[in-house]
Amino acid sequence: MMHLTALPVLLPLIGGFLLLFTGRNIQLQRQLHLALMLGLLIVSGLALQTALTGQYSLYQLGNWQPPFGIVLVLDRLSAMLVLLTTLLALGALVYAIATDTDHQGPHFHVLFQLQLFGLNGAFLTGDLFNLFVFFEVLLLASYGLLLHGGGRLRTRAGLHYVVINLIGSTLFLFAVGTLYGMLGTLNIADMAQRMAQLPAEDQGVVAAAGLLLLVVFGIKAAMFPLYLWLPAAYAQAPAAVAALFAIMTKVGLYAIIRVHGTVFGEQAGALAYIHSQWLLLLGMVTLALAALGVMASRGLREQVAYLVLASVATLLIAIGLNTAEALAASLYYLVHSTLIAGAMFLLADIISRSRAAMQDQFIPGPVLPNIILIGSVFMLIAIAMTGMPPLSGFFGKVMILHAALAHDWYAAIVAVILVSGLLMIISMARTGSLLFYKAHESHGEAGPASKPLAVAAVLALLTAAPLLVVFAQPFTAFTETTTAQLLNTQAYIEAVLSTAGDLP
Amino acid sequence: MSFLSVNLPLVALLPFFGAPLAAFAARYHRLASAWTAGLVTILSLLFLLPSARFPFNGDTLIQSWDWIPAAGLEFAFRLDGLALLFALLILVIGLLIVIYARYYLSDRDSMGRFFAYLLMFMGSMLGIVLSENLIQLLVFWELTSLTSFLLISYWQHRQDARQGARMALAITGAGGLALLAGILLIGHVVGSFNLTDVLAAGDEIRAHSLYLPILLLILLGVFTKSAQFPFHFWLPHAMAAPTPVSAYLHSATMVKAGIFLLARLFPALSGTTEWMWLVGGAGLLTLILGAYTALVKHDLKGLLAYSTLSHLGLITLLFGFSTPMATVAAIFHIINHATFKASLFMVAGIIDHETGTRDMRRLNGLLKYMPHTAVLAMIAAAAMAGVPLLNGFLSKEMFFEQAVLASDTSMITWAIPVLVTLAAAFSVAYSIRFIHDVFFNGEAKDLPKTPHEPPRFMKIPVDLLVVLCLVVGIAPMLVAGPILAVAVSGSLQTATPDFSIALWHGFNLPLLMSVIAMAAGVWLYWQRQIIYRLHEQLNERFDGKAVFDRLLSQINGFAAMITRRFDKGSLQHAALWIIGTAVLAGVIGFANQSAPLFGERALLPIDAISLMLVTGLIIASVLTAVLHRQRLVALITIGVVGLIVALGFVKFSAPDLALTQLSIEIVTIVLLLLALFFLPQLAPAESDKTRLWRDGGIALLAGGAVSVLAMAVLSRDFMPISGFFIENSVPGGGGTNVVNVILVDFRGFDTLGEIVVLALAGLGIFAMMRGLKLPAPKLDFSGRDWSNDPHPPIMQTLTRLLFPLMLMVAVFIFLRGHNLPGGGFIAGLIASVALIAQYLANGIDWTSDRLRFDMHKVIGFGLLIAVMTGVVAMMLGYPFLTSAFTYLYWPVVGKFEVASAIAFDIGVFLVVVGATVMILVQLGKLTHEANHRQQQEQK
Amino acid sequence: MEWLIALAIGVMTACGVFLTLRPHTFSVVLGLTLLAYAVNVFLFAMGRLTIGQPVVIDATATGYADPLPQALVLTAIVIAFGMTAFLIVLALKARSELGNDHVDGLHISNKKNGARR
Amino acid sequence: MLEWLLAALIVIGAFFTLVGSIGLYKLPDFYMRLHGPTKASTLGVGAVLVASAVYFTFKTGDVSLHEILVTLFLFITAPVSAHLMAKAALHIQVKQLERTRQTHKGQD
Amino acid sequence: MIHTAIMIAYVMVGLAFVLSLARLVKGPELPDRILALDTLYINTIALLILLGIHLGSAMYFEAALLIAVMGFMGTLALSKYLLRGDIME
Amino acid sequence: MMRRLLPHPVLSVFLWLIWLLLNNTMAAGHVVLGAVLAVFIPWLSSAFWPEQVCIKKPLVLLRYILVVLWSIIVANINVARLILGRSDKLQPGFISLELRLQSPVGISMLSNTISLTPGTVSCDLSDDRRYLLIHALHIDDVEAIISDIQNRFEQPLLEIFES
Ligand code: NA
Ligand code: NA
Repeated sequence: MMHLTALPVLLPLIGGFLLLFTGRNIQLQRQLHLALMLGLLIVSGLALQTALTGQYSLYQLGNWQPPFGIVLVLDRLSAMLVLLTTLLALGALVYAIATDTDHQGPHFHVLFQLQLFGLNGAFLTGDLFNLFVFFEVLLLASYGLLLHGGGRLRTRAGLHYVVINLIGSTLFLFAVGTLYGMLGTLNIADMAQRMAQLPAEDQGVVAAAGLLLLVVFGIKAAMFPLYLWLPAAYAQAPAAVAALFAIMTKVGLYAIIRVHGTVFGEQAGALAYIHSQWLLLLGMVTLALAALGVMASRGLREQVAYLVLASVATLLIAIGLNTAEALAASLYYLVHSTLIAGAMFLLADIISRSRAAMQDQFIPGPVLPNIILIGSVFMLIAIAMTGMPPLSGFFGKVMILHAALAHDWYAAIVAVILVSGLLMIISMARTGSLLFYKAHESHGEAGPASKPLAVAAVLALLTAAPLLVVFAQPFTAFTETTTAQLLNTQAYIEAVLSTAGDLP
Repeated sequence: MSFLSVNLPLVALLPFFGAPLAAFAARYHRLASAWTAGLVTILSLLFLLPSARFPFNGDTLIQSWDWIPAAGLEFAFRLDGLALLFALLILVIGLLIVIYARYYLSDRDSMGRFFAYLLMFMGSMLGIVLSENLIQLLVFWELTSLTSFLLISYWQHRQDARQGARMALAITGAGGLALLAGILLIGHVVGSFNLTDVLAAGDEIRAHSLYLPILLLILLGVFTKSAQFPFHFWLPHAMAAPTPVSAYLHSATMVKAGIFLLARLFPALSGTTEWMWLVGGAGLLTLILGAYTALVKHDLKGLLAYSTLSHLGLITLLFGFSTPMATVAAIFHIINHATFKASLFMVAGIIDHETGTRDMRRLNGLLKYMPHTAVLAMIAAAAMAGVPLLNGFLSKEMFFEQAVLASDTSMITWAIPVLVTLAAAFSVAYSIRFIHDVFFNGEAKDLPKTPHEPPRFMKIPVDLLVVLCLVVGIAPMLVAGPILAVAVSGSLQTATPDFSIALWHGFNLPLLMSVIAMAAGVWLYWQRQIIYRLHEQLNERFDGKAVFDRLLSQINGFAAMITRRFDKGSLQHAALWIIGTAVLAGVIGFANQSAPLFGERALLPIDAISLMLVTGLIIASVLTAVLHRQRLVALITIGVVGLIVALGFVKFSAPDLALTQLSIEIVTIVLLLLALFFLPQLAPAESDKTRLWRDGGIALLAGGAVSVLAMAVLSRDFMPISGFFIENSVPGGGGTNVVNVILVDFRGFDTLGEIVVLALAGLGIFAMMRGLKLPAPKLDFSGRDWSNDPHPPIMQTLTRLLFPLMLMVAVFIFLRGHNLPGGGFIAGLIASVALIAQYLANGIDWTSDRLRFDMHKVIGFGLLIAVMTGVVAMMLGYPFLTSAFTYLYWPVVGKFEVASAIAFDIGVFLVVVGATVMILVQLGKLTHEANHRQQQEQK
Repeated sequence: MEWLIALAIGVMTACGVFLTLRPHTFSVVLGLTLLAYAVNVFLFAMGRLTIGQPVVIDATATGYADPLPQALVLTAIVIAFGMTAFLIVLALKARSELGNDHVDGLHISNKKNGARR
Repeated sequence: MLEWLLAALIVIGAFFTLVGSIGLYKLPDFYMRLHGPTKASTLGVGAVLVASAVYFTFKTGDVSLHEILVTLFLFITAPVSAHLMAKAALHIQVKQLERTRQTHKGQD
Repeated sequence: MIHTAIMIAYVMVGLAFVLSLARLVKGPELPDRILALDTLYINTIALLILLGIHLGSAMYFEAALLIAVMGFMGTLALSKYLLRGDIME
Repeated sequence: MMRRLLPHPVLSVFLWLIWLLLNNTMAAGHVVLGAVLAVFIPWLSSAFWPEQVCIKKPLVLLRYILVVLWSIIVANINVARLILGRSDKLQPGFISLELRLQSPVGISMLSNTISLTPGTVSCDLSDDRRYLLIHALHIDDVEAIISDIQNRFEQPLLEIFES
């Protein structure tokens, strides 16, 4: 099916304005939205199935051949991320419906769908400026979602988030502009091709643009020292939105893998992989700071935000290692951390609601309804998140560590990853102990029990952790072939530019 | 696939499957979970036993499956002698513990939870000892940390239980991570994580430059788990656990996991000086320290805990000797210690259970209340003290012998036998204390309960273990010889050295040492009050827990300090970092390449107009920055910047841009004015002058960097793809305005995204506005009343007059867009401005009454139309957004073009109008409501 | 001429950065607006400067300006407008909920710190 | 001849534009300065526009009259601007030159 | 001839531009600055038409037209702001 | 029917002319399109034109426009002299003028004309719409200015809109 590549982008767009026409009928919106998500799930699955053949599926928008027109490129990586986004979004949406979050302000469903439009667009586009546009789409949607429902702290976090991202967008344009000014093109594959012929005297400027672009993606990916937007934004967002945001940092990482990995790939000569060592270095700093942040958090949601930061930092390190093994490991860890982080944000909200007045603050609270169930789920998620065995976080980390041994800085990398892991374990043990063991009737009234559907959403996302362990073999086989495809820049260039020259 | 090729994983995993069953069973009956746990343990044992013949035949059974080849991880199990011994210990003692615990737990304790945890722990331990793959071993290793956390904190309402559990988790967790690092390095060196390969590569590992790091990391794991000095302090605090847990974890299993690993990796790591010093040193220190502390503890379980430490030190020291015979002694003592210490813990549990206290200063003369228990305790304690006829004596003798042997090898090792004897003396002393202070020594002092014998079945496990102590002590080779032999061979991975364990070895140095230790032990116990006093004085200084707590709180403080210092919650701080990093990134990127900054492209000459425009631009920009505190002024000056930018676009051949910029400029001013109404008119002066200078500095730096960057590009030639657009604009896109054709056709997808952004802004603002309340300022910034003429009539009349004219212009700009500067965007903005002018001049009510469009719908339809043009193409079998155009001829009208891109542009137009008007009018309504509220209040 | 434009971009950037780093929302909005101008001009200039060369196909034209950056800037302008609008309304919301127009909502942080110590 | 006419129109237009700005710059109070731009927007821009119309008419051979529209729109909008600015200035009591005369006609 | 006239006109309009800017800088009061902005719009129209004649391109006309139609909106809004604070009520 | 289709015929003619001017053409296509728009746009915006504007004497209007244009040229020259001369010689002043005009359009036209002719700016309209406040750059003779406005501008406007 020729349009399959475009459907993951078009479906949420059409869904978005269909939802706009439903007015204020919340039930209709929910049903329509769930139907749309189901459709998207099918489309994403089919897209992944197509990608599994190992071919690149191109979609020439407007029937203009690349590099002139905008092209969507579906390969294993983009297909995987689209499906991942859909799964995460489904969990977040169900939770939002279960907790009536969608009812707390206008346009939740529209913004949600358009957020997916932006995300899937960013994952599929093969054009750097179009990537900018999709970044803006997903950002503006995320602004709306983040502020959904209102509240003082949320507003403040939103303000910071918006301003920082506006600075980021400005930097993005500077970088894209420079790259266009030097390379004369916007198509990523074409840029990569032109990098091969870049005269030596032009390398300095292109390198500057490349690192500037790294800063831009670094903001999204929450790389030190650019992550300051993250803790408050994630901690203050409505839970369902925070869960969906688990994919937001991954967009930054994806962009680095896609854009830098291609443009500054092997063919770039002296500029090949100029970004890698910075990713590695800054990833390590980020991880250390994130672990300290987990430790220093004053509330559960803040802590989860820092845990997300830590997982992103781990990914930065893995990507910075820049070997096939490390990249494959990073993809495994990416899927794991996205779904688990989503689950954890939802769970934090469940806990926070149940603790009533205490919310998610680290002070002893009342005995929660269903304390055994919630406590067990918390423990499992904490284990997965901090990278303890036997859940997926551990195996992802081990693969990354294994890959790190080939690097010159292996001692530092291993030390940072393990020590920060320890700090997080200690912190999470303290948190669990406080929330569940210290809970007592004397600490006030508990809130109402959470709806089964809400808990089900958490559990559904959480199943990723054991599944990724049990099916580690086929899944790592997939990440390996994905990485192989990813590292074959030449094939990507040839595939994207294969039609260049024929007029439509 | 036969049973014997899959049973090992089942042995380890069965308890995990059993755990939820046990928890679930408790729902039906309290005891059902105990039965489940017992049956699962027996089942596991039954699964294991058929394979026991392999080790006894000298074979190693390996069962493995691929898992994550990338990380060298296989799902692989191994059964050799060592594994068998430990698996048996875990299962057999585990079974006894299950029986014991069923009676120990009170009605208030949740049985389901306990047995579920216990089974998970058992599975983890089995996993450790049965693993063939080191990573997998580590998985189970960490699982023991987690499950023991759950077990230790079982009585979660008790603070000491929570803290003890967390400390145990922190220490053993840390060790586990070190172990992971060590294992990874081993894998790096050997090229495999499978024990078969690793154990065969001992020489390779020892010769490798990474040997020392590997050793240190592995030992960190071992020492933390086995509570060796200096990580010993967590163990006593873990005694807050229910006694069955202590009996299981801290005698036979968890603390033995470290010892197991020493035995396991013995062929790979032992034999070097580093090994001897590190392993031996830690063992010796722990041995002495533990023995001493055990004597001075008044808590029954405390005594046992430190005694355990001491015995683990003993075993460690034996491994440190690095000889085959020492290994024999070590493994033998592992068996012995497991039996007598488990029984002693159970006894302690019985006493605690029946009397309500464990304080030996209160417990006295229990003999007459529980004689049976007393006898059991005495035998087990004698074994601990190393009294002949009991198993403890035998392994202690072997240990003395090894200590003596070791002392020959180098200079200061003479100290080893001496210290070892001293430790043994303390061991005798605390063993006596355990018996004398509890069962004799006069009458008990105000016990919470009246003691009596425990239920029969609570004693049966102890009976069995005590019998084992005796049997082994009397006929060691018969009872323990075979399993010891295979275990040693499994550990050494070579043939077992010839050994013979007998009660009587003749008069030799070890026997003399035993005698001295006995005598000295009695004397020490007799003089115990002196030691207690001494200890009291030293107590404060050597508290491992205090050190740990201090360290943890320091780390916490450090974490908080760093986090709050970097994540200040300050936007300025965050922005400064980002901008600084961006500048730095550019500079570094450039500096790392040895390329010239500027190229050699011929530059355009400067003309007067441009010079003037740029001068104006700079003045206005700087003025905005300087006068920003006077907000209205800054708004005016920024308007000038926008105007000049637009002029610049015209000057440099970009009329479309100029038109867009001009329109946006005006809308922006209105927008900012609407908002400014609610903000203070003057920003307060900033008190922090250094910050101003710093920001000024970074601003100049950023500006300079951007200038240089721009110049670096502008001074070079490039080969853009734009020629394609110019060539294909008319034939392919049907329009002569290339910019517009790019927007609606070549890159229509960008434009689609862009109108979505605009729509989102509108919707987002609409959502944000709901419930937003702001007080309207009653007076203007200089304190005057506002004018009372809301809609000056002259403005009203003329603006209304202008409305159709502006719409006409909008249509004009729209229609020509495809061929000449203009298009949907600009037309949309003009139409918006026309509407906004009406709102401005006539007021919201008046205008809204006459404008009956819901802007939501306008946006929706705009998007719909834009998307539909793309979807129609899809239906015709072309990619999304493929355009089509044709020329029609109508009479009178003549030839004209019809293009699908125009439809797309209509969509753009509608979204722009809808979003812009919605945004501004929403804002306007805010003031409207605010004023309205105020008027109501005045009434 | 290129120098002149580069200078103009630099000055706008510098002023924009300075304003973005101010502590009150309105200044930040102004700063980001200036930055948007700067980057738009920058992006536009990346097609190189041309005077008197159209972007409309015309038989008499001797050459054409690079139309692509122009299209990009047009997109960027509109997006920047949407963003600015959103931000300014958010600033109002912050003013309403936090009670002041400081970017960090000063009262909140004061209260919080006070409670914590 | 045409050239001369064009040149004259251009210079006249520019001159009045300049005069407007000189007035804006030099006159002593706001209300007097307000008269400056109205000059520029009428005769200044008007003359230049006529020049443009003439120029393009003769250059392309087709009558170019759309310049009239600019003037038309300016004639509608510029006075509104001036009116509102003056009204605003009066409202916030911008200082007047002391010798400003006040005449009230028709009250009596 | 025309060329010379245009050059002279450039200088004069340029000077006008600069004088308007000077008023913008000097103020002293808000209406003065609004007036300066308004004048700059008018100057810009003149400049655009001049450019059109100079470069023989009709491309500059739309910009001038747009300023003529919409340029007053800024002035209107700013003045209304001074009068009422609330510009859309 | 006709009222609803063509609510403001004058406006429609006016818009049609503007369309042709905008496109700088008399091509048949634009003549038709312009006519369509000239009907459509007033229809679309009719709500914004609450009062019927009727021009009673079109010829007077034409003459009025010429007069205004001529006044503008003359006044421009005068004012240029004033501005370039010494500003301390200038005698500025406010004049409050009682209006005879009553229709809003008429008043607006007058105010516009006053502002367009250099040397005078209409500053304010009293709330009761009876007085127009005018600022004059230089006053030699108040009565001359007033009678000038009344005779040259207000009188024809009265004829056009209110006769
Ligand atoms: Na308003
Ligand atoms: Na006048």
